[in-house]
Amino acid sequence: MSSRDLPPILILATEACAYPGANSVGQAHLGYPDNTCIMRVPSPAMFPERFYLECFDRGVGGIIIMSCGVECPYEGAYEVLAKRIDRVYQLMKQRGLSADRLRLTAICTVCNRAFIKEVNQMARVVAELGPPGGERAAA
Amino acid sequence: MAQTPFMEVNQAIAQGGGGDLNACVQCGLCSAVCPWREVEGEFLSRLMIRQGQLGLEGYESDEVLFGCTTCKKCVLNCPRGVDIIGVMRAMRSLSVEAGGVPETLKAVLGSAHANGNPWSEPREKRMEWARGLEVPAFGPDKEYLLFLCCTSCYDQRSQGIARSLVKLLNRAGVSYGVLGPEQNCCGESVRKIGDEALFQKLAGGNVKLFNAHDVRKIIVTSPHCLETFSAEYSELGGEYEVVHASQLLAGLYREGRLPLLGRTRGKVAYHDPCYLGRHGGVFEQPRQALAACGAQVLEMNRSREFSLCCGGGGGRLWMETPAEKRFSLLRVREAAEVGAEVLATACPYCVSLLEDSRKTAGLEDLKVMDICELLAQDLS
Amino acid sequence: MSMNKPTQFDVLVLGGGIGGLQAALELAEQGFSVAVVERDASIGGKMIRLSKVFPTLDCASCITTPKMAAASHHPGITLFTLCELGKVERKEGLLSARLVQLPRHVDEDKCIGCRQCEYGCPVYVPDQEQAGLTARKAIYIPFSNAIPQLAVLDPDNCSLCGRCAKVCPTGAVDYAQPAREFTITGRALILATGFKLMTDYPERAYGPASRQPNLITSLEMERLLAPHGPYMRVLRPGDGKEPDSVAFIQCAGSRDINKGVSYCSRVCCMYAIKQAMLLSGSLPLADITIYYIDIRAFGKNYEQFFQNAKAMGIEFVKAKAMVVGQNAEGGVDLVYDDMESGEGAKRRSHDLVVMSLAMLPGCDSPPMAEVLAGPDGFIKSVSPKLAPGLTSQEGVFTCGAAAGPKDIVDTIVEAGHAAQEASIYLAFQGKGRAAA
Amino acid sequence: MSGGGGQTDPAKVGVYICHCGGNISDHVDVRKVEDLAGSLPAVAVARRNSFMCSDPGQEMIVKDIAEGRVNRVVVASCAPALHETTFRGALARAGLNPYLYEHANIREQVSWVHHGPGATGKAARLVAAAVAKAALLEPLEPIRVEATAHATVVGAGPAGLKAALDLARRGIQVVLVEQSPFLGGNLARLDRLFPTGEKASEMVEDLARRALSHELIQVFTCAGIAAAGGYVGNFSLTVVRRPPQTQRDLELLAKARSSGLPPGFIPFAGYLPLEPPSAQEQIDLRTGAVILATGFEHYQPHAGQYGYGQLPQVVTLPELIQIMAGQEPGGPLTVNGRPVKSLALIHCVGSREIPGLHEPPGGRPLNEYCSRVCCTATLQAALEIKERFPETLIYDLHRDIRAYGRGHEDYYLEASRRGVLFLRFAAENPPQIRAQAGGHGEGLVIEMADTLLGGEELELETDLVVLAVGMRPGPAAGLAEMLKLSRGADGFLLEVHPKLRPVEPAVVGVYLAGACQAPMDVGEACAAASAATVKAGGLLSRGYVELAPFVARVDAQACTGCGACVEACLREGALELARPPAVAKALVNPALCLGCGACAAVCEPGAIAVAGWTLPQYEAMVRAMIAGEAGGEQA
Repeated sequence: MSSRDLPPILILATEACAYPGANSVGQAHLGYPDNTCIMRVPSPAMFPERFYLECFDRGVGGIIIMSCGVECPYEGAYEVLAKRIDRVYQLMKQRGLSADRLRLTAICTVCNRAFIKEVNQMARVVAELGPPGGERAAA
Repeated sequence: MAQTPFMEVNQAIAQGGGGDLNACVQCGLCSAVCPWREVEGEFLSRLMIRQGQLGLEGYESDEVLFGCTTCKKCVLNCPRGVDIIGVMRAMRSLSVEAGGVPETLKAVLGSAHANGNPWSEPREKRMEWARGLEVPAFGPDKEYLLFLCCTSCYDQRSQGIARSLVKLLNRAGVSYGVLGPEQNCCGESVRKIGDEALFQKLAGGNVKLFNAHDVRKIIVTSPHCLETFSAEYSELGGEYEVVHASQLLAGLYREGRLPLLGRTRGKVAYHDPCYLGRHGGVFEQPRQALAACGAQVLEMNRSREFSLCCGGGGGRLWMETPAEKRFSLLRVREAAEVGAEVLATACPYCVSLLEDSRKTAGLEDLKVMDICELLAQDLS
Repeated sequence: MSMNKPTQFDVLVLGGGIGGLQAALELAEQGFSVAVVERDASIGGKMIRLSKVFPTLDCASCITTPKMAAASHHPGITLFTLCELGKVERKEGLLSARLVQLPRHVDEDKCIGCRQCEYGCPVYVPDQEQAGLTARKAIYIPFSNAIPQLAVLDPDNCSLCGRCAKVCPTGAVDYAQPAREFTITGRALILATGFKLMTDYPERAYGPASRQPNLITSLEMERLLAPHGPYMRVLRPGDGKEPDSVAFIQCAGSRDINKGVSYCSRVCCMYAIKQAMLLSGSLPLADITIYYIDIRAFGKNYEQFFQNAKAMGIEFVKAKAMVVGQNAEGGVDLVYDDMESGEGAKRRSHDLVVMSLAMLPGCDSPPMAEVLAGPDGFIKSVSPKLAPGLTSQEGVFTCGAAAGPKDIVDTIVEAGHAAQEASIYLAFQGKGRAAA
Repeated sequence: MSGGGGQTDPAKVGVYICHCGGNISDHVDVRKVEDLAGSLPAVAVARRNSFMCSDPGQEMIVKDIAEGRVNRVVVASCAPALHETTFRGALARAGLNPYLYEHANIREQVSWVHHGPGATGKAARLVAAAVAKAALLEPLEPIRVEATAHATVVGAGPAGLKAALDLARRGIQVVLVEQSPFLGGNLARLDRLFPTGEKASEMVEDLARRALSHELIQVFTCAGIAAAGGYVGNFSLTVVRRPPQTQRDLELLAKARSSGLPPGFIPFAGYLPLEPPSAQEQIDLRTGAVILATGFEHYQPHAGQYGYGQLPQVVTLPELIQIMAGQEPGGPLTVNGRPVKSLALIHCVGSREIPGLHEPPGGRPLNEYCSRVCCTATLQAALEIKERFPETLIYDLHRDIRAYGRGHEDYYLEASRRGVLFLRFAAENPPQIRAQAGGHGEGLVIEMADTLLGGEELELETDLVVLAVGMRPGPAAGLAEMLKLSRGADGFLLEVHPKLRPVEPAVVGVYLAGACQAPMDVGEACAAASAATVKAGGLLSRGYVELAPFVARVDAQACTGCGACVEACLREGALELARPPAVAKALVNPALCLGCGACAAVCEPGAIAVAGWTLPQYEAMVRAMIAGEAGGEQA
């Protein structure tokens, strides 16, 4: 799959779980689309709503937040994150952005299959919807 | 209606040889490994022990109280090491003392009481099996007493075992002799049936007789005699070195004293008798003996300590079991399934029940034989 | 091993499982120098091989990996992997452990963990890290989160074809690497030698019926359930079929004075319930049954976990089940006495049956002659109430499953305790034990 | 640029690309990545090496720093878990702050998962993003919090005594606070301990004497914590001592004085170290760590539960133990003046309660947990009765027998062998107790259904019923509130994570020792006590606490004092609004901050950020990534 011309996918991967999980996928040499960029974060709770929207404004086609889920080492942060993402969905809706472009999921240090599944799914979404804003034009 | 536990029964069982009763943790593994599971039998050892623990009724039917064949599979598997056979025996004793004996066993006990054998045969005919054979009498010059199971003495099919053994002993030059009709049944089954008083009488008589003749070593044809002489007679002052025929024969062959031809052809499946295997711990020597006569020894799926009981222990030999509920029927079919031409074993009870079931199953091409018989046939 | 590792330490920790690592980390945090000696090619012990852990159901790797990484990066901790332990003796006041470093056939200092050798190797070998259900190569990195991330060559299966040496970018492969014997010393010793499963129980208890592919051990089930397991989903080993019914046999060797050991292995109830819950997640339609004698859910939140499992529809059958054979569809036949229903004995088949095998000491005998074992074979505690980590030898401590079956929570707490006792001992030793 | 800090020198980023011996360079055109990186404005040098982790590789970095070419470093190589510390070490060796380092993961996340030009493009993007972040990095220092080498242990049961002794033996000063006049806690109320058989009283005396005689331990009985504040290394506690008030304490003290105490041991009460205070007194403490060893209380059956409180021949197990301890040898067991020929022990009283099945009166929350120790304690009691009063008939009514510990199963087996009759009831069908009809409280009738007999209804007649009561959390509610500790649904104090941090509540510097956390036996409580003290000791013996620098930092210039961050903060006390004379500003307590960044997300002016992981840094990374995406090259 040539992902060269597709909008980039940003993956926010938690330092404790998902980032090592992505490395585990690498160790297993399982391929996934290369229009991805994984950023290591302590807790995605630090990103305000506008961060996500700005990413889309700049051309990011999709964002996957790979958190630790309930295993989050920062007590309470996951709940805060989940609530915030709900608000981001609202704002995306207002802007005519498809909610499919943003995913909140939990990936553990050895969740190879789940990782691949999430990335492929988002790659399909991005391929289908094109650059952010594409869905507005279509509508 | 709620029942009230009757702890006096519990205590009576515990005192009557079922001392392990309360050690049972009620896991039910005994019920699960019991051969009765093969034929959907009613008998559930775990439940019976539970009823015994609480002194409650419910186990009095013949098929339950007298269901246990004392094959010992449960005992070897019990996670708490409970002597389940002892508990069964003690529970039967309570019933037997009160006259609760199955009809078919009444005759057996009556005969053992009157004739010293369970077969309702006259005492004086005990040695008739030896007719026409050179069988020395036991005396101070003899190393071994040859003690024959009542079945080998009286049952026609089983007499062949005794006669074969004598031939083998004679050819090997073993120093042995027999005692006369004053011998009693070893009492093993009588005790398992629960008639402790009768066991004491039979065994007491034997111990007195053996000790009077200064018996030190005994050869037995039945693993049941093996068990009771070696494990139970010491309670009555009888200390003997007991050897089963198959063990002795394997040893004799190894020493080069048995002139076998090794000509036995065909596939022989060996059935481990419960009292030789699980009770006596004898697994290898019978197989060695079989190999000595040239047989190709086959193993059935369930062998050695996993062997399937023939159904004859614990008094069951004399009880009526419907054909479809006989373990021996499963066993002969198993032997046929592995392609055996001969089903060999080393116990008169097993021979008797397997032979019956072979006929029931219509397995014309399968022979049931005792190791002694196979070896005697192969003598040069 | 790297030739320039130190050989003198404050504390020697024998065993690089979760207990040993925790004890090592606590001591290193206090400023003591610690050696961790591990028999395997990677640290992490049993825990790193598990799927998820009870009662939180969090991923075992996610909890173990940080501790493994912390231990391997800690300046106060030196790891000795692939080291067989020889004798431990007290010499001139120091505890001295003779180690035999088995050859990795790979230079630790050169290997960069890139796996080129593994890809190049033409030899396939059943992978014991995946319960033998998949293959690995004759030269390989033990598993994805192994620490150290170094290749190891398995000389029993290597065909000496030379391909790995050829493709290795750093020239790390060394076919002729010898075993190396050396001694390390410490002022105190912590025995964290863990446990192993009683794998010979099935043959003893079930005889011929034990020899069937769909009758598996609890650790094999862990692999089947692990997200990075052999099939990445739960399939039964015999034929790759997705099981519709799975059963667990509890006390398989535990509480069994005839075929096993008399003691309770303490963790099996909980891990069976956990595995059952994970199974019902991955196979929502499957019937799951646990055959038990007593459910021993005694730890914090364990009982609630058990009740949740019941509420989820997992069937609990009070009976010790017997494995009697294999059915025509490859399932495992069991017989048990259904005492609670009062319906008597039943025969039942399950597509897959898991035996919750008993735990045995990881070492057949304590590695130091003067350290006593209890009648159960585990290291004896001389003060089980006040200081369970004290052994019969001064300066020698124990924690975790080395001193009896134990779950991860209790192991980690005991590791902290053993570390504290060792640190107190070392502090007094420094003062000539005046205050003792 | 925000996030505060006095960053002045312009960023000169050095980019070092690792071939990983072909692992990377076989799939990524490293020369091209090097060229692209070199063209980025912030980049001073871009270099490659076959193995960046090797000594020559690291030397390249050290040399560039030492010669002043580079003041920020990006290494593009394998996963950071493997070598981030290696390269930070190299920076430190070269005299550069190790946090001026950023890692680009181009092996596990590029060359091992992508191939062809796509791999090179992605590597270039990751490097560009890392450079963008690196340019914004600031030097960080680990946060040091001075710590008072002093610990306070609350509760003088076995865990508290053990914790105090552990700490003192590590050279740390300890204050031991106990609410009753006695030391020993619930341990003092036991007779013999399973499975060792040792006397509980001897253990209490030994522990108490050692604690009292240790020069570093100060014991306050009749004392409680009245106020608590501060944070790790620097807690302030107010200890208040009050004259004893409870009826029980007063009676026991009178008894003690009559036998010439204190000091000394009173059976089933504990060790009395000194005369209790006659007036209230207050002690203010500064302490570095707090160990909670507030233990448990026995569950008290509610009136009528299994006949308790209504039928005189229904007692709890702790009551029976005390009764038996006072019993003269010979004769039958006598309870409340009546001989006991038969008795029934009932398990799980106040434990393993199931919603919907068990309905305690008065809206008491259910005790859904297992109390862990009662099974073996019951077996032990049964065995002792069989030993001392062999004629006694004993029924044991259980749901499961949880003899889990080392040697415990032997108790179960031995009790069975000695004839204790085990009966099993279902949770939904517990035994019913009533007085025997026609009798005058002479005997009891127990109705129960035995699940081992397919639910057969049984009626047992006994002279006594003994309730194996479970555990309830000890009196720590007020203290938990003061220290802001969480309690679980079961009421016991909550740890952060049962495996990662099993003896630590969410408040740094506070530790849990023993049954305040969950039911446990004496050995387990003592082990937990030292697991707690090894943590506290590590912290206090250094005299300071070193915390990772990745905590929230406030740019006071930018802060408007709106307070949104304080509201968003997940850790109470980590953030507050300081009110200097002029304007309010957010103030971080780094000792309490989790570093989650929940504050950063709500700060409109961007005045607060997690050090090392700031929002502007991430935004720069996204921009760099997109730029790479758009053209593959940067201006």
